Amino acid sequence: MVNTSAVVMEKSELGNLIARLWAEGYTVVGPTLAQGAIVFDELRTADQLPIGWTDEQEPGSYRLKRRDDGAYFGYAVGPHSWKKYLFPARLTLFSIERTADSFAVHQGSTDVPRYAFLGVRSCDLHAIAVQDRTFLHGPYVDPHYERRRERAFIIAVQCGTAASTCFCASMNTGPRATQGFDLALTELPEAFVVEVGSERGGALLVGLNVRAANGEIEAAHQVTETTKRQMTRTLDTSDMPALLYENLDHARWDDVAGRCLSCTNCTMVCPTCFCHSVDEVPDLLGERSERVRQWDSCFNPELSHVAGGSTRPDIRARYRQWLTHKLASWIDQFGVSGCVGCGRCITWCPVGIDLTEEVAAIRGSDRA
Amino acid sequence: MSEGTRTIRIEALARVEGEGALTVHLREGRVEDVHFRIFEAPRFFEALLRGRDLTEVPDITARICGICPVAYQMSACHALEAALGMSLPSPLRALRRLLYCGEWIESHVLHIAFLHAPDFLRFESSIAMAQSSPELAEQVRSALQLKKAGNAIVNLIGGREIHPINVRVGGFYRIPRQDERAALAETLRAARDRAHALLRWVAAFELPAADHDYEFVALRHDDEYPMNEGRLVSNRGLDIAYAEFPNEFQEHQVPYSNALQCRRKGGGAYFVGPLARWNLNHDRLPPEAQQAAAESGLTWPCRNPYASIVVRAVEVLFAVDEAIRLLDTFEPPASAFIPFEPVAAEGVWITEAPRGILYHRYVIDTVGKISEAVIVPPTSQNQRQIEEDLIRFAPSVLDLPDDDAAWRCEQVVRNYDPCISCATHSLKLKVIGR
Amino acid sequence: MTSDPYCPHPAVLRSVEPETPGVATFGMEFQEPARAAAFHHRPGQFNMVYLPGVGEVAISIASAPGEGVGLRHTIRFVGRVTNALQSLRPGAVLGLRGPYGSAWPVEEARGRDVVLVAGGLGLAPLRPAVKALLAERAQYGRLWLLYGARQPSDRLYVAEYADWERAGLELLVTVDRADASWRGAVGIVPLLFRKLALDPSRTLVLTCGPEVMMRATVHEAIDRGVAASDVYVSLERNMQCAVGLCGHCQLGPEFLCMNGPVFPYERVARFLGKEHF
Amino acid sequence: MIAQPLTVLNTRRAPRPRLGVFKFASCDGCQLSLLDCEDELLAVADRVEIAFFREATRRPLEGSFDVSLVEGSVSAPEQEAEIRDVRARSRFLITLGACASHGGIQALRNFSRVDDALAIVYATPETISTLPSSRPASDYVHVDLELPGCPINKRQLLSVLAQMLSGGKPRIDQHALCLDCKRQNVVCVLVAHGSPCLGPVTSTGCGVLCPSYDRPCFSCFGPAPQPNTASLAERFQAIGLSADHIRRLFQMFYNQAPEFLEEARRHE
Ligand SMILES: Cc1cc2nc3c(=O)[nH]c(=O)nc-3n(C[C@H](O)[C@H](O)[C@H](O)COP(=O)(O)OP(=O)(O)OC[C@H]3O[C@@H](n4cnc5c(N)ncnc54)[C@H](O)[C@@H]3O)c2cc1C
Ligand code: SF4
Ligand code: SF4
Ligand code: SF4
Repeated sequence: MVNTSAVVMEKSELGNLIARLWAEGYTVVGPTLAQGAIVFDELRTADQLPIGWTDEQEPGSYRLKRRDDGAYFGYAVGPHSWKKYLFPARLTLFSIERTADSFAVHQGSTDVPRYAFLGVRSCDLHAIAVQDRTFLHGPYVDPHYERRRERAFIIAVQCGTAASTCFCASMNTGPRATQGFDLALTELPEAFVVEVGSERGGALLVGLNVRAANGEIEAAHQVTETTKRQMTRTLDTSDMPALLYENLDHARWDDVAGRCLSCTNCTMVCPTCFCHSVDEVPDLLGERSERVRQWDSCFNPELSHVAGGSTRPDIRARYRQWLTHKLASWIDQFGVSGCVGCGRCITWCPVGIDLTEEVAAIRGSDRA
Repeated sequence: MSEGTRTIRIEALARVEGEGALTVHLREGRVEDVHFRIFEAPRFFEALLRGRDLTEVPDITARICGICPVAYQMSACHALEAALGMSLPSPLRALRRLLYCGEWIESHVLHIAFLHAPDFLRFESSIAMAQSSPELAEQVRSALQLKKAGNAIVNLIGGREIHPINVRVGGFYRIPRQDERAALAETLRAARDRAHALLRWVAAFELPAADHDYEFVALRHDDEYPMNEGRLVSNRGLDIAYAEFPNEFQEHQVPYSNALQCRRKGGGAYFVGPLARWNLNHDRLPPEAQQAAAESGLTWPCRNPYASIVVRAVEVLFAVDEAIRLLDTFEPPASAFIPFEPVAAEGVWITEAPRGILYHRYVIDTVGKISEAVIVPPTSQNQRQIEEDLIRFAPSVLDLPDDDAAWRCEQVVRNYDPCISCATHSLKLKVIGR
Repeated sequence: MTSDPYCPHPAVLRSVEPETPGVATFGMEFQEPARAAAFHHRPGQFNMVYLPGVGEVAISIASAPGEGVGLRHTIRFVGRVTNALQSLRPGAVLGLRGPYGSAWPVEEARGRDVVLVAGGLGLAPLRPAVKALLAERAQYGRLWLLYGARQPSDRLYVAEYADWERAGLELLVTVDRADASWRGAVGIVPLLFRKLALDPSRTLVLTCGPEVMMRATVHEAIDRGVAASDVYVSLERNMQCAVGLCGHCQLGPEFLCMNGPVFPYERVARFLGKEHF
Repeated sequence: MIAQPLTVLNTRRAPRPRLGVFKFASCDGCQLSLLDCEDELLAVADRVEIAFFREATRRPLEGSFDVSLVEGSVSAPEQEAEIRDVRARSRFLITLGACASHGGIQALRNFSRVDDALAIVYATPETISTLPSSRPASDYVHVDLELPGCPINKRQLLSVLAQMLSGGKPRIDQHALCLDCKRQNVVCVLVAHGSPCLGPVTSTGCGVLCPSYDRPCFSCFGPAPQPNTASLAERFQAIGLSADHIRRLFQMFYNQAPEFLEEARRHE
């Protein structure tokens, strides 16, 4: 249900909201058009949003299309996810400088931007919660993630449209965002319904032009109900993790290995994948080197390299690792599925491999 | 020392692009024979192009030469567009000129500071030069930064310095964004002083005296210093369209070289490159460049091949300013390229590579495949001229020890900045048709 | 703010003792005394050893807790980092962080018989367990060490065998390829099991070595009646963070760096045999 | 004293390691990459002795080299002995680029019969020295590291030198280009524009040039390890490419790399 303390904000007020965030010291990031897609980048004004655009997604295909209205958020999710801000793709952790008889460690600047995320979908809120478990709630905490995460301001947007690749309903991660945000917007034809999820969310609204909601609350509720009904793709998660653990020798792994490019795209676009490598980057003078952390992927044969070869030397082993980790062992590790049903990995796989289909195939001939 | 027979041999020329050798046979104080031998292994580009799609030509021909890939892309695109009957709108034309400016700067500065200046100052290399004194180190460092500015243009407009990826038949893949262009313009403004300093530096070199009545050949454009278009002219009255090139020029195979030599039909050697451009287009340079040239002591006309190094520096200066002008006046086009449908046709074009005119001719079939390709690079054209210069020049080095004599001969060769990789891009398939 | 778990600390190389061709034991000590004092490890744990300009690798701690000053690591020169380590001389500074991972169940073993089974370099992480068991010899029943090396000259820590045996360890060594001087067993390590008079109900088995060797050992032990929960294995994968964040070392649900490297066999049994998993 | 004696190049002990740059059949672009390191060149020249580099210095070929950089393919008879000579003089031999590692673009001629062509083309073919095919250095000698690219990426070259100067055996990333596309926030041109991108089967290294210029990768860095070219080719077919087009895509700069050679053959 929509939070009953919700208020209504005219669409034209969104620009003021953005300006307000900048004024409070936030770097506002959110959806915008670039390179033929809706990506995340810095937003200074509301008209940088992809107003009047939508995305058509199929396995292996993404196309921008004009909508016949002026909706601000009339699309599903694009190639980027918020992890690019919280868990940057490339980060110099620190540098090591050789000194006369030792070395000194120079931590990079701890002064990271305070991000305000505008337009976070329910699946992505869940994805952030999943990454929180990885980086913040284990025995070791990643300070780089922590620093970015604790300062982030989150403005969710309730989904008004589902792509053909979306399946959050199956994963119980959407389409309605119920927690994990500071503010949540539902876009109605004329205005936004704004739910307040935190104190600082409420504080931000002070001074903005909003009014109490009445009928709009039910209308907002209907938005996500409609979206839910639009969703065509499903993933049956019953008896995970056992289903995959018990089918590690299933013939389907060979089949998918014939199609999979092992190109890493699915893991890169996935909002929860966290694998990374740490590389040594020395300078020419041999005086300084950087420890650089970068996104890595279980599809990269190097990831499992040990002296004498790779632990997962073929595509079959790598795809199996990905799927079992995402849907099964993740549950053992973190108590939740590694998949939030955003569908990115389906759309952005260059050959359109669809994990829901792979699971269905394994399930269909389970233990066959 | 001037008695008997003597051979000055340079087995492998250093500080030129590619692999060439030089043999000067002397007898009784007379030059008997000069062979500028290019032994760089042939790479058959004209053959490789057959059967490829015309859209692939700019990417493939770029690989003829890593120093002037833009030149190949420019001549190839224009020749193919000519075949397809296309002409590009002015913003795309401007971007191409801008890209060429980048290559001129980068290639000229490389030649001036790295390949040629060490001859004038008697160093084995510019690195040795830089290591010899703080002043020269600063000079080299400054030249490197200037070269970097040229590369910054190629990098942005082309995608990378060597073998750019952003060039296509019909235009470009992507138009650089406003912020990228602004940053580039800043970089170039910061490089202007370095360009002036470079000119002053080389202008102070002591040039050996030489004066010869060459036939200079270059493009000439109605109102611009020539790069991508113009008519082909010479100081001996040549004035033709690109297509007439084969009527006036012919390539020959010489037994000692893997590259063909091009000569005037029924005539002899001719001279292409910066000095030719200067002599034929000096009036097309903007006033600032002309003034800087005058202050440097460069004469017009100039028939001393050693002055090529000064002309190159003038062209660098010009190209930096021209690039800034192009960036400042740039209006982004609606689309990065003009689409086309292939038709069976033939296209010919010539552009001004850093080293001189570069001729391309293509025959394409109805589905856009290349059925014939002919490429005549500047180094093939200068090759005979280089030999003739050596014949003229060699007697004056007779009294020097072998090593010094060899060095002086090399310097003569380097006046032309020969690019041997270019010259051996092919074993002439062209001859087949004859 | 949370401190950076990826951060190495300077340590001075104190000694380099060649063990066998291609393997040496490095003695090192944290440069900062406070860090040295705060460092407490348990047998079976490992450190991340960092070589500035080259990289960082996981290396077992080969010295027992409290064994002399500093830490010892026995390293085989196989690749980029380890080969570069090879050329270091005492006095060189490198980086260390740790200790990481789980340990051998030395405490749980009190009152029981223990069979340690090592293959090749697998003896390095077992060495601190040997030392710990022998340090309190009276607390345990029979102690066996079954050790397999490729050839006699590949055996590690040869100079210590006599002490160990004197202290009450029964040592059985086998080699794949014997030379003229070799009087001992020839063949794979798990076969040595057949020579033991085991009381499976009171026996714990700790094994470390190549994965195939460990699997054979486990089967041998289980076949002899040892409970799967009484067999411990130490596993290896590529590791870059050692703190369960980078994802390289996963085996099914396990992060080997954090939940391992030492596991009760039972816990990893269903994944260990899966090829390429 | 910090980690001192270094394995591959010894930077702290005089004399400086000797570097040689050698050229075979090529466009000069890869060795030019070194001269294009405008900010680092003098530092490199400080750290290593540039002992042979014909494009940049008159110094004669003498002695041996700690590291040799070899550009170009072996395509003339005398080059067979030359590459063996370079190997004999070198401790660590690195091939630069597609030509030296796989024969390069000029290896397209390996698909036709050069001998016949020569006779037709040349008035005096016997004065032209050429081998019937353009071959990688590794057909003749052991190569320690192959730097991919047409041309190589100068950043990668510098990184390799820096790693060696730090005492490590150099390594370079060779995973599929897509990984870096995503790290750099570049939108996939295959998925979003339907462009036939070879990125999924191409080794990283270029810095994601083409996709960031709205252009599909045409693989100037050659195959990534275990490239699934067949699946990608099937996708290309599905988006409307002709067999001939697919063949040409695989017959570019890395036309002799076994995986590409084979995939091209399937579309003949
Ligand atoms: C928990 C643990 C304890 C270990 N203890 C020891 C020990 O006591 N002595 C010893 O000699 N070796 C030990 N190893 C193995 C050691 O980490 C590798 O030999 C070493 O990483 C090889 O690195 P390299 O850079 O020299 O080799 P390269 O082959 O060049 O490896 C490059 C990278 O691959 C990874 N890698 C390669 N081989 C292995 C491997 N076998 N295990 C894990 N990652 C690998 C590392 O990230 C390494 O940096 C241990 C490994 C683990 C996981
Ligand atoms: S596995 Fe695929 S659908 Fe699931 S969260 Fe990741 S990208 Fe989204
Ligand atoms: S654009 Fe090409 S390289 Fe990049 S992700 Fe897509 S397929 Fe891969
Ligand atoms: S994207 Fe591909 S074709 Fe383009 S530069 Fe990189 S490797 Fe070469």
